[in-house]
Amino acid sequence: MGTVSILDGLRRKLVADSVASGRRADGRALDEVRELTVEPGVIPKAEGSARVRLGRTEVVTGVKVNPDRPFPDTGDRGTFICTAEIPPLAHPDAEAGPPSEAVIELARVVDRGIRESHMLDMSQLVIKRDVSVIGVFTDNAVIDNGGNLFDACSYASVAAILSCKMPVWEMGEDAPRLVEGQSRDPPIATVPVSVTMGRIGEHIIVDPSLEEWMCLDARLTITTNSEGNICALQKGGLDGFTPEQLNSCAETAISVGARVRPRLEAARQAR
Amino acid sequence: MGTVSILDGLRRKLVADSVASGRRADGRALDEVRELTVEPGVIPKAEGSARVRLGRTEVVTGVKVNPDRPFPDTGDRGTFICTAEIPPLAHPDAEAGPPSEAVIELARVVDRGIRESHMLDMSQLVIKRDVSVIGVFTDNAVIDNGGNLFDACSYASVAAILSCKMPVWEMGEDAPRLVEGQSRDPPIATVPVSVTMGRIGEHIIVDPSLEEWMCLDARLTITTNSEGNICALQKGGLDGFTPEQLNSCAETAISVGARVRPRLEAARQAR
Amino acid sequence: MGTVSILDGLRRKLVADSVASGRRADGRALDEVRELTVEPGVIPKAEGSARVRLGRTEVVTGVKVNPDRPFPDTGDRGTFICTAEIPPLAHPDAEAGPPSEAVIELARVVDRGIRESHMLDMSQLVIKRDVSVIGVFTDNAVIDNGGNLFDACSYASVAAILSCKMPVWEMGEDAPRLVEGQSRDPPIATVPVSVTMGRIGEHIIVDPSLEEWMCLDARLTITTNSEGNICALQKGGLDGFTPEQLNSCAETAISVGARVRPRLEAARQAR
Amino acid sequence: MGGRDTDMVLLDANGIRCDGRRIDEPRRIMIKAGVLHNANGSAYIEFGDNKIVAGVFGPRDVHPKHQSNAETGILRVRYHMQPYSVTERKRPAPSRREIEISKVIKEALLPAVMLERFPRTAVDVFVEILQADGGSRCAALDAAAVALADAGIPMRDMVSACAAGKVADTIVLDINNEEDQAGQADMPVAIMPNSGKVTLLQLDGVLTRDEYRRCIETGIAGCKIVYDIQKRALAERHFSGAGQ
Amino acid sequence: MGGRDTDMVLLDANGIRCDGRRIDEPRRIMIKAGVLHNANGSAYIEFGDNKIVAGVFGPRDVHPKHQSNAETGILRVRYHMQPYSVTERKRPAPSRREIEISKVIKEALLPAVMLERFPRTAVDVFVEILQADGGSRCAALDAAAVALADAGIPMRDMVSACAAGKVADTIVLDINNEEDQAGQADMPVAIMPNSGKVTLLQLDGVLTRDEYRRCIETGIAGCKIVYDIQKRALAERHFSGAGQ
Amino acid sequence: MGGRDTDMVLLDANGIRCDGRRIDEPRRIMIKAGVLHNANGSAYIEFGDNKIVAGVFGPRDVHPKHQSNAETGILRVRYHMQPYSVTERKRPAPSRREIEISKVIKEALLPAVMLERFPRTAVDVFVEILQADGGSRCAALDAAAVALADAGIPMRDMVSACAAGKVADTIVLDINNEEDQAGQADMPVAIMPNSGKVTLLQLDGVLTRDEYRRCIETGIAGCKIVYDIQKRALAERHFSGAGQ
Repeated sequence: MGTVSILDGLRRKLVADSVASGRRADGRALDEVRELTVEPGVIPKAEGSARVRLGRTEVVTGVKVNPDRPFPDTGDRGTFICTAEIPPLAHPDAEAGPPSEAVIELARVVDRGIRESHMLDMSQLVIKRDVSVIGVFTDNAVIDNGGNLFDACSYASVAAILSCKMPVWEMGEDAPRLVEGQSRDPPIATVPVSVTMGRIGEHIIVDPSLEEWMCLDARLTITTNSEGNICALQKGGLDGFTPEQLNSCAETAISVGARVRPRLEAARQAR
Repeated sequence: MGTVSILDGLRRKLVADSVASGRRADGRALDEVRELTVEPGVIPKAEGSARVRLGRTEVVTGVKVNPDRPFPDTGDRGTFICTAEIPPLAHPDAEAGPPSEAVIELARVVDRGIRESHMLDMSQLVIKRDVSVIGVFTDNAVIDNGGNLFDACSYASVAAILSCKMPVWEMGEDAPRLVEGQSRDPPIATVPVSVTMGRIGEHIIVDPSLEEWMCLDARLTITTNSEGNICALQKGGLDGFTPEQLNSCAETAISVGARVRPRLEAARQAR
Repeated sequence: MGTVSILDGLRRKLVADSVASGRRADGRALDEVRELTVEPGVIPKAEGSARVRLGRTEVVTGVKVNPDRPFPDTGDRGTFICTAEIPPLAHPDAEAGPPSEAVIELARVVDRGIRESHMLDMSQLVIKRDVSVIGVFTDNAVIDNGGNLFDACSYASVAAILSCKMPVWEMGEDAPRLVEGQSRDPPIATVPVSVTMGRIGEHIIVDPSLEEWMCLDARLTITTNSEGNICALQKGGLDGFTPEQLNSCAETAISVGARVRPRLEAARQAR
Repeated sequence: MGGRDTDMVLLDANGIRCDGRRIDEPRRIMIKAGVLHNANGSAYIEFGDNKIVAGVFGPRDVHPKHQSNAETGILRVRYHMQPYSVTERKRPAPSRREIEISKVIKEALLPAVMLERFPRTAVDVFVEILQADGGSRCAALDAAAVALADAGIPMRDMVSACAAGKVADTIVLDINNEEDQAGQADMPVAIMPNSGKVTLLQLDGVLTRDEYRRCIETGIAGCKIVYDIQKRALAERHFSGAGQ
Repeated sequence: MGGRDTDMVLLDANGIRCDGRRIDEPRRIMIKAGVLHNANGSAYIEFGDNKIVAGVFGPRDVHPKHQSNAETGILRVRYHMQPYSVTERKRPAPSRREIEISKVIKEALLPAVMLERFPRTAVDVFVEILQADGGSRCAALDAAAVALADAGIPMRDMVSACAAGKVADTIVLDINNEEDQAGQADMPVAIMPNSGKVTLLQLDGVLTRDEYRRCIETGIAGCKIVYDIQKRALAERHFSGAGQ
Repeated sequence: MGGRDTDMVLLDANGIRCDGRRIDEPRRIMIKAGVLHNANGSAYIEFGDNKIVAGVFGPRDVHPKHQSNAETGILRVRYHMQPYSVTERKRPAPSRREIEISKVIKEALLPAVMLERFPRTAVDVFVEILQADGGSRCAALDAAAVALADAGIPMRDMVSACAAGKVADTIVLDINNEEDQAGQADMPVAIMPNSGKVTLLQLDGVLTRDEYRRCIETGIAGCKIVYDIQKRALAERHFSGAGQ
């Protein structure tokens, strides 16, 4: 315990010093995202999929599209569910079993960024109103945890949805029937981009690495849509932000988001 | 452990002495119920509700009324489910998580007292025979555990049911349809009252406090209906009762029940 | 820990020595099955049942037969589910709670032996194609664990299925309706027999006792059908088998299986 | 709120019940002690159509440790139904009903078991219902008590259980499944036969003050019949040449 | 992907909302401290139609031990809804939504609680939602902070929460259930009122860069209103003769 | 009792299978070692349409402690399918099938791993199925064995797996998903290639005595093909200049 704490304190000091110098341990500027690669279509058995590498973080995400029952009060819209998992091969501290509160938060923040941006026009995912709609399941698996899973999972989810080849169903007598040989593009209305920032002392860094993540005073995830508007927020961590910091984070999220968005949009080409 | 045991023994002796003297630690006679307050209608979003304080015990109970599927062999009756929870704010020893065997017993004893008394005429809770019936869910939350949860939850459940404003449904094409702007009284046939007694040595006390509860040799819950008949029993605890004690407990339950019943019946006025 | 290990080592040596001598601790030859008794029909409330004693191992198995929904892609066949449980009275090391991986393997191996042999002609268990079929649930309870649960549960399952008196249903308006007073024989196509063998050093023993089970280097369960063909395999344990050993095990399973099969087939007479 | 209004004749003019019994007559009861090899003690009971096996382990170490008590041993009871034991297949996971019954059986046995002799240990009683009929909790308790004695656990008394009930406005002993479905009240009773104390008492159904008293008396009389059968089973196991 | 397109008049020509409030006016808020006997500290809040009780235990030993921290105390928070608290009966097991809200409430309280004074211990905050309305996480957080103070846990600041939102293209304070269903954005905000730091911030819905700034300002103004009510509740409990 | 009666031509007159392979030809196999940063060892395999990643941790401390063994290390294996890995989305919780496969993979690896060198510790093997096709347990085992070697865990032999089966009355190597659905038997086989011992053997389907023998021989021949690819993957990772 003592030893861990000393190492811990040492790491905090080193990370804080390098952040204060304006150049991070891995050489990045404070508002610089790690190397990002997006490979759509890696799971052909899924309707959509993507492998995303963000620095040392790796996520493989699949999208399954199936007929589903609508919720009672929204029979004119499809359904959307987004999950996340950190299987134990992703990190020595990851554990099998029911998801921790951190994993539940991860899944819900990624879900909210996509849902609240209205990325998918759910009104176009209806087979028969009030009876049968199209359900979109987006499952994120973190294969390697190198920090900032919020953005990595969000990018993988968005790219996987963009890459979707959607089957076509028509209503049969009792149940929806697949129309063989047809497919359509997903009804994309906007492309949300999540940008997670951390505060270390008075400095804000973008896309924290795993080492930095362990030293954050507080973090903030801001998701922006294609219009540059803000569509989801999640503050976390041990401490808070001043209102001025929150305003400056919004600026950063909008500009970084605009740089990342084309990288995700390229996933359309995998359809 | 040793310390706890010494305190434990000391408490047992003090409780037993005061019971033997005919006057309990809180000044009550052996067959005296603690101060009881019943506030019906505290949860307007529920069809029925009540907050009950019985000494230092506090329970908040809500009743939800919804269309339900009948059980296969009782398509001519509504359904009734009664649950209980001791959330961790109720006592330092209460724990979140799946219900303990004690909580399961609590819920089942409260359920049985209401069910076996035939308090609700379930044959009047049918929307369409064999297809759709009315389900009555009674959920008890113990907010503060001051002992004798059996009676406190039973009183709160009975008062919440009595306070119910029941919506009216009619059978639509496929599913029951709410008739807007209408409501009805619940079909009350009798008002069951639970009376829990504890044995300490040769003495029987009514409505044990938390401190007394921890010193009981055995306990017995007797539920009586408006006619003064006995409709449910539950013996518990480490030891037994003689047949004579059982007979005398029945006398006590009938007379105490008759004193408590009007306090619960007043909940009808909250409809 | 130390003591256990010394005893453990001692037991291994004794078991290995007696196996090497060709005569086991309980006097059996290497390829000899323990005393086997099969009592079909012990649970009259179940459609089929059997108590099997195999040495000191005792299993009670019941078969329930009920209308079921078919799987989406196999609407022309009935369903079959086989479970196993080792309740805590079976052995001091057995624990209540969710099944361990060993119990899950046990259930799946017994299931596979019956399913893959095509013992039941599932195409004859259809009430209305794609709508309603007959489901056969086979539940094994190990009452006393004396080793080699694979074979004991398999024998009890097979005997219980053979003993079945199957109710008859016809399709009603919405749901299948029981035809009172009628019953039929189960559609038996073959009688699978499981034979479990263990390797201790270079020797192969049949039907290991509990003591032997704890000393096995590896085990192999081979299920054969009435034609003497092989229809299921499961290798387990800490070590492997040479291809020659696998061939010799197949010979043994076929000949031992042929000896056991009539014992199970007698269960037909309990219908 | 139950389903109790059929036309079956539950009690005829001669006081004979639907299964041919008199009002004070229990169903057929058969108990055998010492039926399992691994348990320290065990018993098998057939009580009407109930078929139940009970096994006892202990006194033994407690896991997890924090459940143990430095002053006394603890008793743990599991009442569990096999999926095939009832008409509609039961899911294997323990139901709330099974958990409650486990608790009342435990509290019915507790006064009889001299746990104070075995501090820090546990005595475990496991009951498996192979076939269930009316009165399964009483039958399970009867088997459990015999299994405890068979295991040599020191006991200050036996525990014997039998239900009474109300059928066609009459108090009767040991109601069966049909009577339970169609009847008016079911009251399981357990006693320690030597001390006379009642250690289990429950009731479903409505009784007058007087019927309550007579129901308890009837149940106690049934418990005494069971007690003799329990003693015989233990004697056959431990003191007869024909023991297994 | 939500359901936000009804015809209700959410804001009339005079700037009055569907429940009669002005755009910068919160719902009725009532807080009472010290409402439970067993908890070390407690509070009850009514915030609009929200009815919520919070109880605090600790600092106390941590079980299981491996969760404890030799350098500091830990804070554990459970936000839990009663089945009857919402229109459709909620299943009792904690939902993923409740688990996430428990976590954000914990992280909103953490900077205010001086846990470093109690190494190896836990402070437990338990919140029960008896009736839920829009803004229940803010109301729960307000009650939790008062309960912590009521328990005498040393705090370096209060924590006060209130949502802002966007309704009919206007930034308003404290949106209610109808506004949340039909409105355009909901932003829960919590601050430490003395330091001014924002310790909880979430958003559902779409805001421009400028609306985002104004929404945060509006939420902070609401938090300050709440803060006064929190202080009054603590004063009534601890410094008034009429204390319970 | 499975669904095995379609009209697809599984084997044509020239001995060519539905996917163009000869009867003794495995699907395309690609293995890459050392693909993860956090695991001590790892491997990625594509085996036909299977896409699987395996990671190894350890030897490391065992939690909970009582699982550890003072005489030897223990091996723990988790085989887990991603929800999107199969045609119908799979629920994330481990199924009984996944638990059984985890166990047979563990027992197939055990004889090869020198756990006796690391008493009281655990070696953990985690396998994620990203896309599943026929033969996923063999492919998973092949990746797991490479990941163990990549982690530097001492091994007395490699473990190599490949299925054989019966299709159109013919014994063939490495049956694919279509052949499995429509075929007659599927027999996964794993060997330790140097000792020749078979450490995994299962069978679904019916074989004569002679087909059984030939099926094992065919499977073993496939394992040897796999073994060469495993060795190449490890060499590329550890002994080539182009290593990652």
